[in-house]
Amino acid sequence: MDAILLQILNGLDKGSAYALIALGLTLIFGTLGVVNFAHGALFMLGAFCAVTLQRLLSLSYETIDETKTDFLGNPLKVKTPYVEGWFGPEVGGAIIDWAVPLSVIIAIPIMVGIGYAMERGLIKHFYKRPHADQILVTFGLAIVLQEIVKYFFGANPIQTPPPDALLGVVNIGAAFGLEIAYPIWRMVYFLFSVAIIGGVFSFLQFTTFGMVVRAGMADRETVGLLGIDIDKRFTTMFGLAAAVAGLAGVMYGPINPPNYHMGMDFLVLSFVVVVVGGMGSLPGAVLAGFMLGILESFASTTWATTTIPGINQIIIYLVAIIVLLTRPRGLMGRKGVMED
Amino acid sequence: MLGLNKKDMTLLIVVAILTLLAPFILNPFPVDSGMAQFNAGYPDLMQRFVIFGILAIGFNILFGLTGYLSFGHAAFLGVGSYAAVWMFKLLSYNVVPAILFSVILAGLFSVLIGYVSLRRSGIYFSILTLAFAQMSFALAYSVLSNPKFNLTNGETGLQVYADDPQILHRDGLPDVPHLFGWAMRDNFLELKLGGWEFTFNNGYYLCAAILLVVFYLSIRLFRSPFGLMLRAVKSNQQRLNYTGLNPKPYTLAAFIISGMYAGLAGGLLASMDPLAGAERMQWTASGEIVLMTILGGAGTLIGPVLGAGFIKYFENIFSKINDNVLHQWFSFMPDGMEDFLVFIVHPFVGKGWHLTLGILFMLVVTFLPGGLVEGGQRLGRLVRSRGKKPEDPKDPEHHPKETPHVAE
Amino acid sequence: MSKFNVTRRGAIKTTAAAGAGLALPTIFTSSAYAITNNPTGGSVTLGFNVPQTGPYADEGADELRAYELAVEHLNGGGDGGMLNTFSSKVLDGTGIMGKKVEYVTGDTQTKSDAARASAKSMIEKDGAIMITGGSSSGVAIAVQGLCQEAGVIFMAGLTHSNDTTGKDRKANGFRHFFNGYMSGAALAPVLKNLYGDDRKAYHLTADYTWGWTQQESIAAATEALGWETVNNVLTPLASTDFSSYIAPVLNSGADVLVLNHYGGNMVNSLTNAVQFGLREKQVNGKNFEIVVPLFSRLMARGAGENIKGIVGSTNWHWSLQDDGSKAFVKSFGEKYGFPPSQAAHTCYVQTLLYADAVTRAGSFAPCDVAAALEGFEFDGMGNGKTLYRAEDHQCFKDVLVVKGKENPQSEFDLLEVVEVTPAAQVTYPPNHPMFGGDEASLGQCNNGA
Amino acid sequence: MGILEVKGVNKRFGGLQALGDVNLSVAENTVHAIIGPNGAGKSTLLNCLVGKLIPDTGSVMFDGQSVLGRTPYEINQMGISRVFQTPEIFGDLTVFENMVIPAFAKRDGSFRMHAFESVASEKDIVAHAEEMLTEVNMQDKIHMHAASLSRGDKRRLEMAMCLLQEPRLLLLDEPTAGMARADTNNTIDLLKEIKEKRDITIAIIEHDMHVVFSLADRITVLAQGTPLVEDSPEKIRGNPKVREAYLGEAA
Repeated sequence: MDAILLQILNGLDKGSAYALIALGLTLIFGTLGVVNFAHGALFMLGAFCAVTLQRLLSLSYETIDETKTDFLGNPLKVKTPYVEGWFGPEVGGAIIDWAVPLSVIIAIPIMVGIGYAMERGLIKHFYKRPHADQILVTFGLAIVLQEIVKYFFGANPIQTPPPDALLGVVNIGAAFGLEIAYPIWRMVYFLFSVAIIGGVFSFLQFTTFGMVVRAGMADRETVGLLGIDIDKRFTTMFGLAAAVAGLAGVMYGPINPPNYHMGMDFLVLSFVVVVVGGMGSLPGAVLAGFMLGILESFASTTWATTTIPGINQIIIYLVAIIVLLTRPRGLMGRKGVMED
Repeated sequence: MLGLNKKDMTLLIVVAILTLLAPFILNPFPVDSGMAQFNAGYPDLMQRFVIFGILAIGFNILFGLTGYLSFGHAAFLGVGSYAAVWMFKLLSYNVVPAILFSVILAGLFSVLIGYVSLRRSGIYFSILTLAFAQMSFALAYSVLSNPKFNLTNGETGLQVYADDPQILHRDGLPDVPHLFGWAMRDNFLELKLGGWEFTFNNGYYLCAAILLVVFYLSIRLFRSPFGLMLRAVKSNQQRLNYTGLNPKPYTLAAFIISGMYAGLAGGLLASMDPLAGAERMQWTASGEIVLMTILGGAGTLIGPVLGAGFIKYFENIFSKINDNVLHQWFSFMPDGMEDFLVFIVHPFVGKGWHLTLGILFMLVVTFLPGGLVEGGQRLGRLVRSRGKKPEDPKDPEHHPKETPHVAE
Repeated sequence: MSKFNVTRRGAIKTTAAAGAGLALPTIFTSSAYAITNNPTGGSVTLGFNVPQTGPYADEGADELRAYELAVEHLNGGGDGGMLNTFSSKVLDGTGIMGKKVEYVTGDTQTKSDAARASAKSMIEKDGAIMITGGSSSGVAIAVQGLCQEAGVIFMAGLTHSNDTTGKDRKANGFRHFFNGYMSGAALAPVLKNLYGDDRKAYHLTADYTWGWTQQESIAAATEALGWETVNNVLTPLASTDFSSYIAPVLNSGADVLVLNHYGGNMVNSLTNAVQFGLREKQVNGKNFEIVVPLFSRLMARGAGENIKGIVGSTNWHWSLQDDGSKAFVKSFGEKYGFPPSQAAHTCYVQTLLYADAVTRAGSFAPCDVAAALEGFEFDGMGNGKTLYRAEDHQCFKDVLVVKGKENPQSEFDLLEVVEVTPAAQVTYPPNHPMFGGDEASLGQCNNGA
Repeated sequence: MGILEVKGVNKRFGGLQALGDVNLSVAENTVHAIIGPNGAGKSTLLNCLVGKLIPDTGSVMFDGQSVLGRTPYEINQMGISRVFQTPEIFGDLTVFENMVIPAFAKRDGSFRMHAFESVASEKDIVAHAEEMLTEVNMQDKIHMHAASLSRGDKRRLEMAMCLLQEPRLLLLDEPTAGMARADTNNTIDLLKEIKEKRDITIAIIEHDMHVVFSLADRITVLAQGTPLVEDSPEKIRGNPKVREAYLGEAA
């Protein structure tokens, strides 16, 4: 029982990353009709916002400690971060410690800016082009973005730890007499994702802006005829989608250390998620994200892998094939979307 | 001649001349000149140009004609390679059964995958093929390489071991892939002319001969009623349906043909170098095929071959330019200038070749949607509009055709 | 523009150039694959085949630094590094047998296909007479096979799988790096000392050849101590999140987790295991422990704090205090500003060993070089007395058991050496069942033509 | 007994009764128009005839054979061709290629793997296509890309593609929708000419009364998914029920 609940939690946690990326992909696809292969790269850029902030906060001045030596036998240069110099080790240390949550604040404007620049600078020239061209150009962009990150940060993963206060595990089953020890940060990530998903949905549901966008997703031409400048709002949607992917990335860092190719690792999976959910369906993307996360978790259990060897390797793709063959438009897809 | 019209015949002849003289054309620089870095006329790369050309020609039959974007074509390449190596292991190092079996097995796989995937179109089709290919990769990389049932030899790649049966192997035959005793990796001629060196490799000429055959077949197919129907599928499936034609068997046939081309390429790859690695089935490998085709010009006859050559050239030549080489290039400059130029160029070559490739893709897709072929056409038009008499196009890349795929 | 691409074809070039191009063409027909392994010009070209793109690019970059340093030292530049401490004294800083050492580089992309293509290009186009490098076993075995066919020497870089010098051993291939069996043999006694002989181990294993051989080795070595292997779960290579593999460990009754992962997999699985609080747990009345059999300092950096106190094994570490290691760390550190990794070390040593073998053999012919390396005993290269065993071309030397340092002094100071396991303890017979048994054979050495 | 017999066809979409008990008989060699206000179910009926939709109940017989459950291409092979409201042609292909495709479909059926002979070598097909293009006065546009044709020419091309197959029944879905007066008249003339030259049955769905009354031999008026009345044009013109339901609003 405990084990099953634990795997469900793991699934939800994995699923929340899938769902956030897929949500952004679907927003872009639903509003702009663009297949964005650079979306994984946005997730990666988000994670590297946190890395960058952490590096900036840790910028240090060097003092020479004559009593110690470095690996070459020279006097050791001791590094002290400027923030610790300015605010004292207590406050300064705390600021560095909270680098990841702090990055959320700087990541939002940065990611919206990147999204805006991408849409205005590149994507908008591709609205009328075939999907294959969109895939190719965004794929090229993804390569360029990840190579730039690699140039500056290297290929190895970079540790972005959570704040000390959020380290460790909490027994969330204690109230029910169950033993379900779960890492605090993973709980934070899940709740954060739910909040973001909720935020996006209520934004689309309750604001005029959201209504126009939803109408535009349903029928772009009609909304255009009403004299609403739908394109401008769609650009903003691109910024929003980029921010969602970026935030998913920022907060993901402490779960698994970011590296330059983490975007590509998630890209294929998120496309599968979007398609299983149904192209252009926001609830579908979220549902499929969580569903595939949970399925993947259960396929990883010893029970599953001994029953069907290698099932953990192929489960996602197997599910995608079955769903697409039995439900042609995915779980919640609309008719006529992306079928030509 | 050969059932081709004059224009196509010219194209075929040009391609034939280019492939047969490739050892000369690809080695334009003397070996000890600074530019020798850019020579591509060594057997391995020449073989790769041709083999990936075949792969791209096949992919183009599916994608260029019908518009169905398969993201799993590398799976057939992998299946073909495994099939060929298994033939080496079981029968002998003769490449004929290996290549035949790789084409047949890839054909069977494509019947299966195509039948299922073609029940959907658009991006759903792409994702289905991607899913199949990723499954094949995962199976080949780990599941099917377990010690109890080792079909693929996993990470290391399938290769021939001394204790393999090789029931048709006889003494006197080379212990490497061969065509009735003619070893693939041997060079039948090495020519040294002044500062130049040219290598004529057995394997390359086998691949080149096969390329010419399949290129010829693809021209015939492009000009045939079948090819026309495939283009009609891409253009308007609704109209095709209401014209009394069933798009399904046409697309399935195109899928199978292109799968068999990929299998052939896989078989040839294994025949040139008898090792089949699972990585050639990964989705990024499929992506590379797509990139080749679109970069060269999807739907055109020669485009995919150019695209394949372009990418392989990048992968093999650009990735080998290291800082040491850069310093030597710029060594004639004053020191500060030299360091500055090396600093500027450094991120784009050697380990940065992915970056350059990514930038190039974006530029080509943005400004030349028809790929390199369109670039050639524009160049041709530019030359003509300047009032010069248009030259008879020698190079198919600069072939000034109005539309790339008009069957006349 | 200077001449940088001089290869062993040099002689022909110079004569032909003298004939000013008008000379009659020289035509060679040959059934040979590789060009004669006898560089006749003033220089000799080595091929450095390392991952420059993909997840192991940083490791590849470090290998390349080591190679550049080795070439510099061989050509008499710099401070000479390990040339001064190496027990064999035939290398005198004039290149190899008086020929200047040049090199070409290639990108393996950590794919066996790409690695072979790049090695072939270095052999066919640039006339490299020795190929070295790599950061994974699949690539090493694939390239080793190629070099065997092409008739050039392959000096493996970082490859830890038993198979490289086990069932896939080749007469033209040589490995300095240690292997899975040695990790197990070195770790087991230390684990017994630290954690006792009554332990239940749970293995998470990367689902491909290297993972399996390492798991097999570690399980065998620890079971011999009395440990019990509770479970072995295979994880897909493409996994990025290991939470669903870690969670069942908690309820399995195991008190040790062995992570048979490398690279990104290792960083993530270790991070996840620590996240789930495994290290704070008490099971069967004992502290729960995590073991990472193959450590790499470069990767350990990615795991950050999580590495502290975790035990593993490594081929070499910069903090070693023997003369060879100190000389190498000094020249590497002064040139690049940070200490070398174990991958850099093994690559540097391999290059020197090759140059030394050529010089002692007095020939570039691979079979002569191989003969000079076989059974060669040397010292002063950082791992104490080392033997290049003739039967399987594996180096036998001391293995380091290391532990993540609790109070690192600098960003490089991540591991501390717990024990130096003597070579004798990690030696195994060449026909050991994990190494292909009696059937494994080097085959015939191939001289090319 | 007409060539097309529709009996008791019902079609519901959720709560909406799109077609309610439709009976229709199209006599051979006539022009039969189906008219009705927007939402009367004209398009739904048409889609049921060509296999795009399957009625919930009822039967659709063409020349004594049921078309229900058959795919559009099978129905086409039976001898029914359809012209769409917005011309559906192969935009990426040339006019000539557009014409050749139906010719192959007519000769070779729904699939044939003729991958090695060239299109140009199929002399009879080429001749057939060129002949038809001449009949519709498009021989000078033979090498143009279909997508670059004017709307009127696209319509003519589509019509020619259908006629080339010598269908026994030609279905026209608002062939003059969105056309200028002059173009409409041209289309009427073209259709008249077509009708004169061959034995063909035409069923036409149309909004434009001018077109209907110029061409039709018989007219069926649909309202709210049910046929209101079926009669000759003269009678329809004077029918008060029709005036009330349809013409009254239109006038």
